Amino acid sequence: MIRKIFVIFAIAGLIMMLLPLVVNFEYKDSLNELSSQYVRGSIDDLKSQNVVTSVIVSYRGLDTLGEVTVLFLATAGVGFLLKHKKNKNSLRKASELLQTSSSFLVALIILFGIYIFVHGHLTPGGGFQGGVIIASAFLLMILSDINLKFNHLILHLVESFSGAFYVVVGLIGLLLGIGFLNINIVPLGNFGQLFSAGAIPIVYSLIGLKVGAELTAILNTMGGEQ
Amino acid sequence: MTLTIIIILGVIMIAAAFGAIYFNKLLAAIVSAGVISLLASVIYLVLGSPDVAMTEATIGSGLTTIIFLFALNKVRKENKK
Amino acid sequence: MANLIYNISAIIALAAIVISFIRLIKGPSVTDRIVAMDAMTIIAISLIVFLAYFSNRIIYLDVAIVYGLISFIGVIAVSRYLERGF
Amino acid sequence: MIFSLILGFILLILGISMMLTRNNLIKIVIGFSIMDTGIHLIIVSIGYIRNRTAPIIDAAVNIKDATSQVVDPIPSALVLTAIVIGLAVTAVMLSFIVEMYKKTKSLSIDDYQELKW
Repeated sequence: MIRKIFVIFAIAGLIMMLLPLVVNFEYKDSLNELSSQYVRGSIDDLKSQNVVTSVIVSYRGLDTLGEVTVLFLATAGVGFLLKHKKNKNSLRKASELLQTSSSFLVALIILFGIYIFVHGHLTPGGGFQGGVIIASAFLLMILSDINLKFNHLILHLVESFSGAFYVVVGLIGLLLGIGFLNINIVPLGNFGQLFSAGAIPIVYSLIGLKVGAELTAILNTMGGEQ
Repeated sequence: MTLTIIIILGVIMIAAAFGAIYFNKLLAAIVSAGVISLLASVIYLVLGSPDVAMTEATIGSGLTTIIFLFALNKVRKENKK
Repeated sequence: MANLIYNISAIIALAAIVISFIRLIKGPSVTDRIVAMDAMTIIAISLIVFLAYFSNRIIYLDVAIVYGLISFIGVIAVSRYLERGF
Repeated sequence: MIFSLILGFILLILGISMMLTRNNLIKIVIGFSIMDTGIHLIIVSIGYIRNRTAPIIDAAVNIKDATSQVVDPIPSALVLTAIVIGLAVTAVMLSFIVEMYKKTKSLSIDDYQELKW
């Protein structure tokens, strides 16, 4: 009884705290200073069509490096908590339909994921979305084949090399004297072409490979061999 | 038109959240929470951010549901042992 | 004229999403709910295509392709869970 | 847009009340993920501006006049990273729950009283 009263008080306090956000809401009619600087800079300085991509990779690149580190820590935590012990599993095999169609679809889904993160500066999407799509392709393999064993060495090698190359791309900018994670280390192309926007496609491809390998490791630990 | 889409999808999302609270079966609650993420990505598209819509479509309605199912499967296996 | 037809079609898609949601809430067994969620995913793809038309951006269609490629995996996962084991 | 802001607000309240009132551990994590969706909706709808389009500068947007035609890109970038982190946090919480279930064979939060004073 006491507990219910406390819960009701906590929720009422939260509503009181957040209500001014809704009541005093007013429509904006123009971008603020920082946002319009980002939009102009993305067109003129970085030659990148997608403004969100240039905010994530270039202007706030250090935050993205930290975020990828947090994702790596989460993968390590899941792998540490759920040590899987191998026993002979007596599961039902997947149906013939699922096995045949998944062997056909996995290659297509991986190809689409690579398209998403290579075109991250032209269309919506990017490293995180492409990595998740690649991880879903491997998830389809886990679901369709009960005797599947991933090669952990390849998974770890892809993950650590893409992370290391991400830091190396940042350090090259420091070496040339233009700042950490500056994308001007590769010549900027023309606006709107595939080879444009400096090092943004390279960095986003590395992020995509890293996120794909990490999420595959999480899914394999939680649902694979056990 | 976009206003109609937001209002109807919003009512469905709130109903799905109540479903996630009050369903007794865990599997039904997980499916209801997946529906919330599914419709949220359409609303992100109305709000003009297709990047977030794509992320929510792949992560929110795909991988989160599957990770919940994996944990539920492990719990069920422990129970059977 | 074309705009009116697209408006009516979008309203029909919204009605379809409401009806399949009622099955998701009522459905006595889990299988009903899974099938209802799959139907909602397909109708949501059509809503995304309508939004790409209304806001005049062809680039939104990428989101619809991602939906179509990814969404069926969730249904496969729940079905594998229901037949005891991944 | 005010409607999506109210929707995100209601989802946030429902998620927090679900975390506080249920006593099944997996339901608490479901409440966390609903609360996550609500917060992301609030942040994205603060950045929306009426009659404007997505911040991707292609043939549909005039390059010379781009700053008066696109919505705010910064909330999108923030939410993009927050969603990925939310997935990782959910995975870690669920693996903790599986480990706790191995020890005590119970999913109810009332059975974990070791840290209660």
